[in-house]
Formats: sequence, C-alpha cells, structure tokens
Amino acid sequence: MTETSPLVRLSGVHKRYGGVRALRGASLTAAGGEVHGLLGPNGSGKSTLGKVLAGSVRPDEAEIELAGQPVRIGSPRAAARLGVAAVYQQLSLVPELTVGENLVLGSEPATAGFLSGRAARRRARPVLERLAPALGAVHAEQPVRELTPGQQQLVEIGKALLREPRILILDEATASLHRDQVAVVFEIVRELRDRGTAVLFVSHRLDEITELCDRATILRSGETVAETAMAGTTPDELVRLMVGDVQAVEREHGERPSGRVRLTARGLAGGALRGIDLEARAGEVVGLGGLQGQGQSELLLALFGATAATGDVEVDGEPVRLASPRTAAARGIALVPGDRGTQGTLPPRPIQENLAIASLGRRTRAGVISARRERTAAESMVEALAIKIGGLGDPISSLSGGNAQKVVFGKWLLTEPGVVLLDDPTKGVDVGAKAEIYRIIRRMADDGATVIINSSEDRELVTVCDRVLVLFEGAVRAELVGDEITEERLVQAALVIGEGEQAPGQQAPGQQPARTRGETAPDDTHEGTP
Amino acid sequence: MTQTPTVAAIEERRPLTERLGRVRVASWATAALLIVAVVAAVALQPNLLSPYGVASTFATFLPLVLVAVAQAIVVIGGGLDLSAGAIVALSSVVAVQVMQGEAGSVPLGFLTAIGVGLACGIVNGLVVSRLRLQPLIATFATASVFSGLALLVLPSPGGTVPAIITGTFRQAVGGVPVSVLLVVAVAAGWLVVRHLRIMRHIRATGGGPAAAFASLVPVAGAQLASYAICGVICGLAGLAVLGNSGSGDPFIGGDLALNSVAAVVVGGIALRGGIGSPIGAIAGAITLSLASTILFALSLPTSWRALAAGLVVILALALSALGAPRRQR
Amino acid sequence: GCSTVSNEPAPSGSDAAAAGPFTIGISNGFVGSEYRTQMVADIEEAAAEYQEAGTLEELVLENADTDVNGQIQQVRNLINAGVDAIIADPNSGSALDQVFQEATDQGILVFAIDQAVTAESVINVGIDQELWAETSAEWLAEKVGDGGSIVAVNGISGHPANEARWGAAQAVFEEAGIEVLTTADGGWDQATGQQEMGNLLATYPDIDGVWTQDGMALGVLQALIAAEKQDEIVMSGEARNGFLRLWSEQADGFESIGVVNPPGTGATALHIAMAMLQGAELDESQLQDGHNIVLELEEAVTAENFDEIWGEVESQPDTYVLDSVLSAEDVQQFLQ
Amino acid sequence: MKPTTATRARTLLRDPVVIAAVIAILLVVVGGILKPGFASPDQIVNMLRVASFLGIIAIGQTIVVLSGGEGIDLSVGTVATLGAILASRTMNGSDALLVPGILLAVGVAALIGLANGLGIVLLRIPPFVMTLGMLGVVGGLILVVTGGVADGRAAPSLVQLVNGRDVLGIPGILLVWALLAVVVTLVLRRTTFGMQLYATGSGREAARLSGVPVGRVTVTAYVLSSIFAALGGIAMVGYSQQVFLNLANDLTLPSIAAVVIGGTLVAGGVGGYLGSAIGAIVLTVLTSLLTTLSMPEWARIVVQGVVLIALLAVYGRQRKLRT
Ligand SMILES: Nc1ncnc2c1ncn2[C@@H]1O[C@H](COP(=O)(O)OP(=O)(O)OP(=O)(O)O)[C@@H](O)[C@H]1O
Ligand SMILES: Nc1ncnc2c1ncn2[C@@H]1O[C@H](COP(=O)(O)OP(=O)(O)OP(=O)(O)O)[C@@H](O)[C@H]1O
Ligand SMILES: [Mg+2]
Ligand SMILES: [Mg+2]
Repeated sequence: MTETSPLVRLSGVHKRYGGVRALRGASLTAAGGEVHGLLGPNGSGKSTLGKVLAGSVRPDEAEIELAGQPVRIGSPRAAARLGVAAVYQQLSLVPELTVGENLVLGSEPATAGFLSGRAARRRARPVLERLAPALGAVHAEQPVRELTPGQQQLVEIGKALLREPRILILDEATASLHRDQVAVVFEIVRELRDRGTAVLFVSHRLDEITELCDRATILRSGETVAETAMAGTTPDELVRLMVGDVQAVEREHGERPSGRVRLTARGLAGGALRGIDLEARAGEVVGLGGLQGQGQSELLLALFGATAATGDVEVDGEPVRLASPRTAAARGIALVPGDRGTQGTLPPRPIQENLAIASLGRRTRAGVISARRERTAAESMVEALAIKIGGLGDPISSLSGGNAQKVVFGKWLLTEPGVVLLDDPTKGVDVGAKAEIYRIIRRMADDGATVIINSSEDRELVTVCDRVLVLFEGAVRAELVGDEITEERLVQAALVIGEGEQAPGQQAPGQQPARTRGETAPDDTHEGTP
Repeated sequence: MTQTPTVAAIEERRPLTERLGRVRVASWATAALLIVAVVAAVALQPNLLSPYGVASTFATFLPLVLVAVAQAIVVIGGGLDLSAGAIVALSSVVAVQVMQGEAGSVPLGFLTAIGVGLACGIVNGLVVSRLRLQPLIATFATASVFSGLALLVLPSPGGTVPAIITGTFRQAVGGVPVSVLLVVAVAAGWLVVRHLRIMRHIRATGGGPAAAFASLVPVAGAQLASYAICGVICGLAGLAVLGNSGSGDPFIGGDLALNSVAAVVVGGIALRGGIGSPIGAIAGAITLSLASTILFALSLPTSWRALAAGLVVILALALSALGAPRRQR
Repeated sequence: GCSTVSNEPAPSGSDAAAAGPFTIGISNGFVGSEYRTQMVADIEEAAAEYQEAGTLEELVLENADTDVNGQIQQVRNLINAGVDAIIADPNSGSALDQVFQEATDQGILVFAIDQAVTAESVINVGIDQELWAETSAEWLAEKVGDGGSIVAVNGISGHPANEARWGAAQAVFEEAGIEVLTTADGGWDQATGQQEMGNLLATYPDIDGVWTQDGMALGVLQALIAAEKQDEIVMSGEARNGFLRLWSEQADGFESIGVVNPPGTGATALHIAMAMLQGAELDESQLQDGHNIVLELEEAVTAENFDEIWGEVESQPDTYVLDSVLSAEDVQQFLQ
Repeated sequence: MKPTTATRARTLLRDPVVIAAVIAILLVVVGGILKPGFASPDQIVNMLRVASFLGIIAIGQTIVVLSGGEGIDLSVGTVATLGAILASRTMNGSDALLVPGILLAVGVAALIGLANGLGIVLLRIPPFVMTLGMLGVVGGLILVVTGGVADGRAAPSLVQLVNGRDVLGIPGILLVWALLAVVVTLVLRRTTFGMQLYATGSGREAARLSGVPVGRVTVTAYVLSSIFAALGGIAMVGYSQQVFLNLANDLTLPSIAAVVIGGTLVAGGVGGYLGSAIGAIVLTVLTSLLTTLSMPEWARIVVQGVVLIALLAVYGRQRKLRT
C-alpha cells in the first residue's frame, strides 16, 4: 500500500432485510492492481456487500469512496459509470437473447436509437475470443438458454469484461466452473490485475483463494472481522477466521462396501446419455467424474425419472419405472438437484414446508396434515443438520445458500431414502457447512443408503467417494476405486479420455491412469458426435 | 486445454441455411395455421377474392391487427394490456370530437388520436413501472378509467368521421386496396421499429426483469416505453376503427383487448415475455379473424356456432402451443 | 391511380323482382339475452313461410356475441355471401353506418331493428323508444303524484336507446313535478338491477316510485319484495312473463305497467324486405325522417287488462317477451 | 428471538388481509356518513349477500392463482352462468330437485374445469388463453343447452337460503360462505393438497423434483375453480330466483380483482382465501357506494378504476428490483 487513496473503500455499511441484518457496519478496502478475496461463511453478507458496491442493493447506511472520492451509487447504471462491474452469484442473463446480445446488454451501441449490429459484434468479439478456450463451441448467435450452466457463467463474466471495469466483482463466479474453465478465468483475472484493476473475488473454494488472491477481507455476520495478506496466512488460519474451528472431514476409504447391490442401471440412454451401465451397493458412495457436462447431471435426473430416458433400472432387484420423480421417490430414491434456486427450493414458502414437502404422506391421515408432527419433523431436521434459521415460518428465501442447501438435504432425509442422488451438493456452500454435508453423506451411507454424487470439485469426490465413474459423452468410460481416487488421477482420467476421443492416437502410451471402460461401452457411443 | 478454441465462437455470422433452421417451431406453427385459414376461407367463400372482398376483409382485420401488434410489444416486454380496447375507444371518440366531420381537421384528428393513445399508454406504463402494480389487474383498472373518460367525451354514439378517412379506406392504389397496404405498412413499420435499442431493452425486460436490471437495462423505462408504444398503436387502431365505422362510439372495441391476447398467443408469443415477434401477432390476428369467417361460411346451425368458434380458438392455441419451446432444462 | 373498391351494384330491386328466390342475411351481435333469441326465432318463423313458397332461398344467420368491430365483420361476411337484404340488430346506433353504406352501395337492402341507426340508406324498423318510455313514465308520474320522489334504474348510460328513453322519461317527470333522486345503471340485467335497487332502497329512505326499463323490472320488484316495500313504492314494470308472473303473485295492492317492446320487429322487417325485394316500394309518406318505419305500440299491460293478457301468455316460459309481428298484409301500409 | 408486541403489530398492519379489511370498513363508514342508510345493518347484510356470490367464485379463482404458472381462470363467469342454468332447469322451482340440480351443475362444471386443466397441463396452452377459449366454448354450450332461452326457476329453499334472514337475522348463504371460507382455508393450510398447491405455485420444477404431482395438482385447481364458479352461480339464482343467459358473466374480472386485492400473489404460491373473501366484500361495497352517490355514470366508472389502482398501490405492489 502506498499513501495514495485506495481504489475502493467501503465503510460502515449497514443493510437489513426485515428482521435480518445482512450487513452491520461492514468495511472493505482494496487497491487497484490487487485481487482481493471477500471471504466468510454462508450468509455473512459477502454478496450483499458486493451488490451495494455494484448498485443493485440500496444500503441503509454506507460510506463509499472510489479513488478517494466519496460517491453515492444509486443503481447498477450509476455503478457502471463509475467503472464498477459485477458478476453476481445469481446469473443475470436473459435466456431468450443470444450470447452476443447478452454480452452487450445494457450497453448496446446505437445510432439515433437504432442498434448497430456491426459495432456490437466488434465489441463482443475480443471477449468471446478471450473466453473461447473455456467456452468451447459456443456461438455468438446462440440463445444462452441452450448453454450449460458453466458456459452461461462464462458469458456472465464476459459481460463484465466487456465493460472494461476499474473494479470487478466476481461473486462465486467460479462455483459452477470446472477446473479447466477456472484456469481460463484466472488467467484473465491476472491480466486485469496487472492492468491495475481491483478485483473483488468471492469463493468458497479455499484453493482458489490461496492461488489467486493477494489480500482478503473476512466477513462474519455482516461485520468485517479481519483483513489479511494472503502471503502470510495458511489455509487453516483462513478457515479459522471465517468459521471458527472446523473439524475437517478426512477421507476414509476402506474396502468397497460389501453390502448387497442396491441400484442397477443398464443401457440408460436419452438426452445426453448414450448407454450407461452402473451398479451400486448399499452403503456405497459412488462419484461421477470427468469433464463437466458429460452427462453427469442427466444421469442423476434420469435415475430420478425427471427426464425422458430409456433403459432398465432396478432398486433392490425390483425394476423401477422411470416415469416421474414421484414414482422414484415412492421407491426410496431421493435427488438433491444441481440448481438450488429453481430445482431445490420453493422460495416464498416457509422453511417448514420446504422440509416437509417430499414426505407429506408420512404425516397425514386421509390427506389431513398433523401440524404438530409436521413441526416436530422439521425441528428434528433443523437440529440434525444444524441449520441456522430464524424461525420455521420464515421463507426459505431468507436463508443463506448453505443453509438452504441443508434444507434441501433435510427434505429428502425425512423420506428415509435408500438411494440418494446428489448433484453438486456443495455448490456455493461454505467450508463449515461443506464439512457438515460430507458428514451427512457418510452417515447416510453408513446407515445403508446408496449415494451417487456428481461434483464440480474433484476434491469433493476424493473426500467422500468409495468409487468414481468417469463419464465422457454420456457413457461411463473409466472407473477409479478406493485408493485410486486422487485429484491427480481424476484429472488425468478426464483429460486422457477426452483427448483420446477427440484425437485418437495422440494418447501417450503408459498414461493409462484408470481402467477405461471404452470397450464395454455400446457400439453407438459415437453416434451423433460430429 | 482439453477443448481447443473453436472458430465458431469467433465467427461473425452463421450461414443462412443454419439460421433458417433456427427459426422457432412456433413460427412454423403460426404460419401453417395462417395458410390453412386463408385456404379454407377462400375455398368456402370465393367472394373474398373479389376486389371488395379483399379490401373489406383487410379493413375489418386492421383494428385487431394493430391492437395485436401493440399487445405483442407489451407482452414481449413481460406485461399485458387489458386496456387496449378502452384506449382504442377513447382515442377514437376524442378524434371524432376534434374533427367534427371536417376534412380540414383530419391531420389534427390523427395527432389527437395518437396523442391520446400515447397519454393512456404512459399512464399504464407509469402504473406498472413506477407503482409496480401487476399488469393484468392494473390495466383492468385503467381500462375502467379510459372507458369512463370515453363516455364523458362522447356521451352517446354519434358524430361523423370526415369522408376522406372512410373514403380512403375504400380506395385502391394501383389496384391494391388501401386496407391491404395499411396492413403491409404495419408489418413494415415493425421491421423498422424492431431495430430500436429500446425494443432490445423491452425484450430483455420481458425475458427477465431482474437479470435485465442487473445488466444495466433501464427496466422501468423499457416497461414505460412498451406501454407507450402500445398506446400509440392503439391510437392508430382507433383511427382504423373510425375508418370502418364512419362515426364515434364510446363502447367500440370491447372485445379487442382479449382478442388481441389470443392473437398474440396464436402468433407464437409467450405470455411470460421475452419471446416472439409482432409479425406473428399479425398472423395470429388474421388467423383468428378468418376463423370466424370460415365458421360463418360453413353454415353450421347457429346455436352450435359459438361453441364451434370457441373450440376452434382452443385448437389454434393448442397448435401454436405445441410449437412453443418447453421451458425445462 | 386511386379508385373506390366496390362490387358491381346488384340490379335494383324492381329489376330483380322476377329474379328470386332471394337470400336474406341476419346480423345479431348479442346473443346473451332471451329477447334476442325470441327475435331471431320470430324471423326464422316468418322466413319459413317464404321458403316454403319458394321466394326465399336462404336465411343466412350471423348470430354471435361480439363488439362493433365483430359486427362490422358480420355484415361484410353477409355482403360477401351475396345476400339481397340484411336485417341487423345493430350494436351501435352510428358506428355501423359505414358498413351499412357499403352494403346499400352494392344494392343490398338494409334494415335496422330494435336500435335505429343514423345512416339514411338504412331502413329502421321499430317502435318509438321515446314514446315507449313516456308511456310508462306518465303512468308512474300519475301514481306518484306531484312532489313525489323517484329513482330510476336505467340500462347502460351512453347507449342510444337508453339515452332516448331516459331523456323522454326525464322530461315527463320534470313536467309532472316529480323529483328524481338518483339514477343507477342496471345494464339491462335482472340481477344487476336487483342489486342496484337494493342499494338504492337502503340509502334513499324516501322513495315513492321506481322507473325502470325492460330487462330489469323483475330484479327491481324482487328487491322491493325483499325490503317488503312492494306495496309502498310504485314501480314501472315490463311486459315479460317473469315479471308478470311475480306481479300475478302479489297482493291486490300491487300495481304496475308493462309497455311492450316486441322482439317481433325483426320478423316485421323480414316481411317488408321480402315485399321490397319482390318489387314493392316504400310509401315515403309513411316514413319518419325519410327512413324510419315506426311501429305502433301495443296496448300496455296494466291493472285493468292484466288478467286478460296474463291468461293468454301464462303458459309461456318466464323469459317470454310479449310480442307482436306484423303480417305480410299488415306491412302493406308502409308500401306503395 | 420472540417478536415484540410492537413488531407484531407492525407486521399485522402490513398484512394485506388486514389492510383489505380496514379498507372495507372505511368504505362502509364513509358511505354511512354520506348516506346514513348505507351503514345500516340491513344494507350491510344486503351487501354481504351480494358479495357472497363473488366470494364463492373467488374461492376457485384463488386456488387457480395460487397454483402458479400464470394461473388464472377467465371462464368462471360463464361457468357460473352455465351452472346456474343447469341447476335451475333441473330444480325448476321444486325443493325435491334442488340437490340433483346442484349435482348436475357441479358435475358439468367439473368436466369443464377438467378440460381447462388438461389443456393447460397436457397441451401446454397458457391458462389465460386456454380459459379465454373456454369462455367462448361455455358460452356456446349455454346456447346449445338452452336454445337461447334459459328457463327454470330456483327452488324455494334455495331462495330462502339466499334471500331469507333465518339465522339470527342473517341470510343462510352468509353462513354457507363463512363455512366454505373456513373449510377452504383449512384445506389450503392443513392438507396434502394445500401444501402441494402452494409448492406447485412457488416453483413448478422444484415441486416436481420433490415428488409433487404438479400436473395433477394443477388440473385439480382448475376443476375446483369451475366447481366453485358453478356454486357461486347457483347461489346467484337463489338471489334472482330466475336464471338468465348472462347471469354471472360479468363476475370474472371482479373475481380476479378480489384475489389480488386480498394479497394473493399473481405469480402464485403466496396468499390465501381469507384475503380474497375480504377483497370480494371491498369490491361489492365500493360498487354499492358508487351507485348510491349521485354522480354521472362516466364518473362512477372512472372512480372505480382509480380507487382500484389506489387500493393496489397501498400494498399490492411487486418487488422492487433494487432491494
Ligand atoms: N433479498 C433478501 N431478502 C431477505 N434477506 C436477504 C436478502 N438477501 C440477502 N438476505 C440475507 O442477508 C444475509 C446475507 O446474505 P448474503 O447473500 O450477502 O450472504 P453471502 O455471504 O453472500 O452468503 P453465501 O456465501 O451463501 O452466498 C443472509 O442472512 C441472507 O439470508
Ligand atoms: N448507494 C449508496 N452509496 C453510498 N452511500 C449510500 C448509498 N445509499 C445509501 N447511502 C448512505 O446511506 C444513507 C441512507 O441512504 P438512503 O438512500 O436510504 O437515504 P435517503 O435519505 O433516503 O436518500 P435519497 O432519498 O436521496 O436516496 C445515506 O445518507 C448515505 O450516506
Ligand atoms: Mg453470496
Ligand atoms: Mg430515500
């Protein structure tokens, strides 16, 4: 730090939502040319603080200085004029517009009120070029609704880049990105930093923070509790600053559980799936690995009867019709879906209802609900999962991401499922909650459930899985068991299969990291791949 | 990296064939319905192809075509305007009162109708964007206000429209009836308007208000603009109504609002906003109007005709809904 | 260049006289009332005679709930279907003028029934709405007496028939020194009329009489009965069976008047249309304002003739409207 | 954290139901000042009686709006009329046939609601236009059934229920309405169907993935809507004693307004019936008040619209984008 004023100075920021005090005097100071971590547990106010700076939240009280000048930021447009751009945790893309239209949205070049398509393309091109390595085969004229969540996230980042901001806020912008995509984003962030941009970086992935950030501000319960230079701080210290003492979940792989086979799927196809075979035992945690978007989410949805798919599925030896989530749930299958906002929670409804909705039948008589039993059940989950809530009657939308995610878990635990399907269950969840969720997963398995888990984080698979199936283009292509499951092997497996498919023969001999199951895949594997 | 950067991401425009392939199924459904309706109507009622048949048919459709385009713009912007019919009535009666049947005041009448439409549209826009009232119920309420005012301006039907307006409606230029030219002009007008930046903002607002707001789109302004444009077009529809009716009536256009919503949906525009084109709404309006001509020409027993008409509307809606994209991921 | 688009005018009436059989189109833009149903049924009944005789080829019906725009389309459909005459119950007194003009320009005879229109090429056939209103207003004024106070339950403000009727009635009341406390719109709808009357009864304690139009008298009477004021407050009624039945069930103290507004004017117009298509011409001296055929009012239902009239129509459903249709011979009085 | 009395009072005052109730009372008081008879017990009973028809129809409308997915039922008015026509033709002035009449009307209405629901769920027609099309179909059905002449009369006991003042001077229909309100509120809050309805309304995809039979719930909502519409229509026949071709057609948009005034979110998933019932009362009192004040009709229409906007502006506003 020099004597010159920092580029960003926020202090005494207060914001309350009804009874919830999201920020109580939070502060933050960041210089140009630094990547500044904004850390804290779920619900500590990181997003809210970012939004105050980006103009989309009106603070109750705040002092904001940019480069020494006190400013008021009344709207996102005002923020943009001051050089602030933000990538929100909640995507702000318009699904019906194309990638190109979304990139220039709000800053469309126009003459006399008429859009200039050429100028727009000229502006969007460098950004698209820059993101191309991570975006893959995405075209500027494609509606963003057709993109995967990861690709959409990248477009969102592109939108911010296009504005060439002085101050860039990335609020969990990497949460739905895979390792290779994250690397591209990091490269870009470093370039920006070197050009003097201040980057506020919010993430729950410790490794990302240690790798990228220069300094960090730590929030707890809406207050700034520490500011630290990353150089002199160990990850453990960071965790302690954020959430106090967390008992890390240690990986404990023994033998593959020897329980009986609980779940069998044969020839599962449809959508992105091209013939999946799998078998999982009671008490086993099976991970789904590979590059992102190779059919992992689709597989889970198909097993849950939530998408149209063909194939044979058996639970405990009995065939299951893949008709609807309802039939799947009736057979003891549960799904914690990937998109909490639209698939996991009923935002305006009370926490109690969100917990109860999947297991209503267990507490009703002739369709009439017993209010008392409903309450007891909900309370038991809040306690068992240590969910932090105001009251059971509060809407679930008032919870922080991690706590909302625990409610989604709790909803299914109440059904006492035999097969638990988890789609990226710790996305956006803080370290403390993450450890708790891992413990829940292990506990479910120990109690005899079969768990199938997809994750965008390799470390997560390493921590919880007994076995990992590596997917590529909708089929299982490799399998890692027990001690074979390491981050390195996972990465290698994904890459080698990927490259093997794209450019056969380029695969170096002896780099066989996992038993590939290419030969067992059905013949139609290549059908439809250009 | 595993996935090499593809040129696709950088390439500027896709080949035309591919872009045509992207035309939404809904558009095909709308077009197919229109063609079926035209063929059936002409087959059953060959007189429709006579010069009078063509001219009068298009003249009849023009008010609904205009209101459907107006409604389409609001719907694309995520709103709904149940007051469209009332705006048509109010602007037409004010124009009649201003013109008093004199040819000399026709320009003034035009400006008045458009001005009244604009004013009503701005009221709607303010109520929806500033007071943040739910559009359906808010425009139901403003419709009441506009209807009351129409009754104040013209307490009982009457007044004459200058002959130049009704006359022009029945003219042909180079063999093409003016009413046909006007419908074509509406479509052409849209082809210009759609390139306005505000239209992009309206579409973005309809596609996702929160996302649009966070993306620096002036959402309130876009909503206001969509209703204002709607109002102006309804003002024009008021003039078209005068061309057809030759006099003022404060109750005119009672069915226009709901019919325009049906036309918009048949035209492949999603009521949730963000999707579709007013061109589809024009097709939808013509399809639905032709449907009643067809039912008439089929000479069903009268007591069954209303039932059949309702079923045909549902059928058309079902067909256009089949083409609509599923919103499921 | 510009030119007016129109079909060749059909040969004029007299030339076509021999050319029959004819086609007649009906345009009715409102089907939500029994009055209109009866009107259309009367027309169909009259048409059947001509069809049997072979002079009428087809009666083309456009009969649907619609607004003015929709009725413009109805009329244009009829024109395109090649009808020789159109009988319309118009949704507007003036807004259909233009399309009627288009029809008459092409040599089609156009008749407006139930609601007179301003287009001079259209022949209006119907009763004198002002006289209709005056008849019941004068009766009520006499019953209430000078200095009495009344309320009115009207149809739809701004509707021409409503304005004509209320204007005439108001003049009668003014003349007779009767105070009109307030008016309410009942939309020619029994249930609304009943609700409005209920409100008026609660808030105007000193009502001596109620003037109302057809389509709402039954509702008004029910509101009076609910308030147990049917013997204190005098009301004008309607010539419909539902009202007459309730009237017949009242104690002797109850008195009212039902002035007939016959749905049969449509059938009357059909007779005139057929005669004109077959070559007859209108007798200008019988026309008011050059294009109005004004039918005489039937005798109103009053306490004096109640038993007699009720005896005749009692067997009809409650929705039956007292009717009268001029016959083919009767309409000769309007022809040369 | 226990809410203090003050905060509880504050949240109560922000509750749409409470505000709507306060407004209803205010309207009566204002009316009473302007026209003394307006606040008389008789007139209040009278207005409540008229509100009950709208209120019963609004039950179904509430359920449909709660079901989300842009849920709305524009066919309730004509379905109410059809129900009234079928019931009164069947009973035709006889108490013995009252129940068969009601059953027939409810049965046919249920079929119409089923058609609405299936069109919306299976054919994916947006509710607004599906029910708009159904409005035309039912209108046509009425013509086919009646041939344009709606005959039949209300059974005496039905008339007595609506027009009589049997129970402590209160018409029986008000007790029926109150009972329905209690039952509906309990069904919404205390049954599987209620929970599933709210779940469906607040997020179809999440509800589906929670094992809620979203399609079935939606169809049921439309079936119930038509059934309550028919019941509202039948109650109205008790009032007018005779049926007409367009008896209840005009109640559609008011039923939606009642739901919105009552604080139910148009987006679905939030709200309840109590608010709609009070909304029905507010609208009825407002119309009555405007009738009794001497002003030109145009002014009444304008004032009605302005008051509605003002009412909604008090609390019926949508979320701000900038929080
Ligand atoms: N719009 C809102 N309405 C009500 N409460 C809100 C709203 N937005 C945030 N909150 C509350 O404010 C607090 C801070 O939320 P915020 O989203 O800033 O947390 P965060 O640190 O970003 O958490 P996470 O790591 O889960 O994203 C939380 O308790 C949250 O529930
Ligand atoms: N966007 C902002 N940027 C900086 N400071 C802010 C911002 N918003 C609020 N504040 C601070 O919080 C205080 C309260 O904000 P708020 O906007 O509610 O005040 P206000 O008096 O209503 O102002 P106004 O009506 O002008 O917006 C302000 O005095 C200001 O210090
Ligand atoms: Mg956050
Ligand atoms: Mg302020």
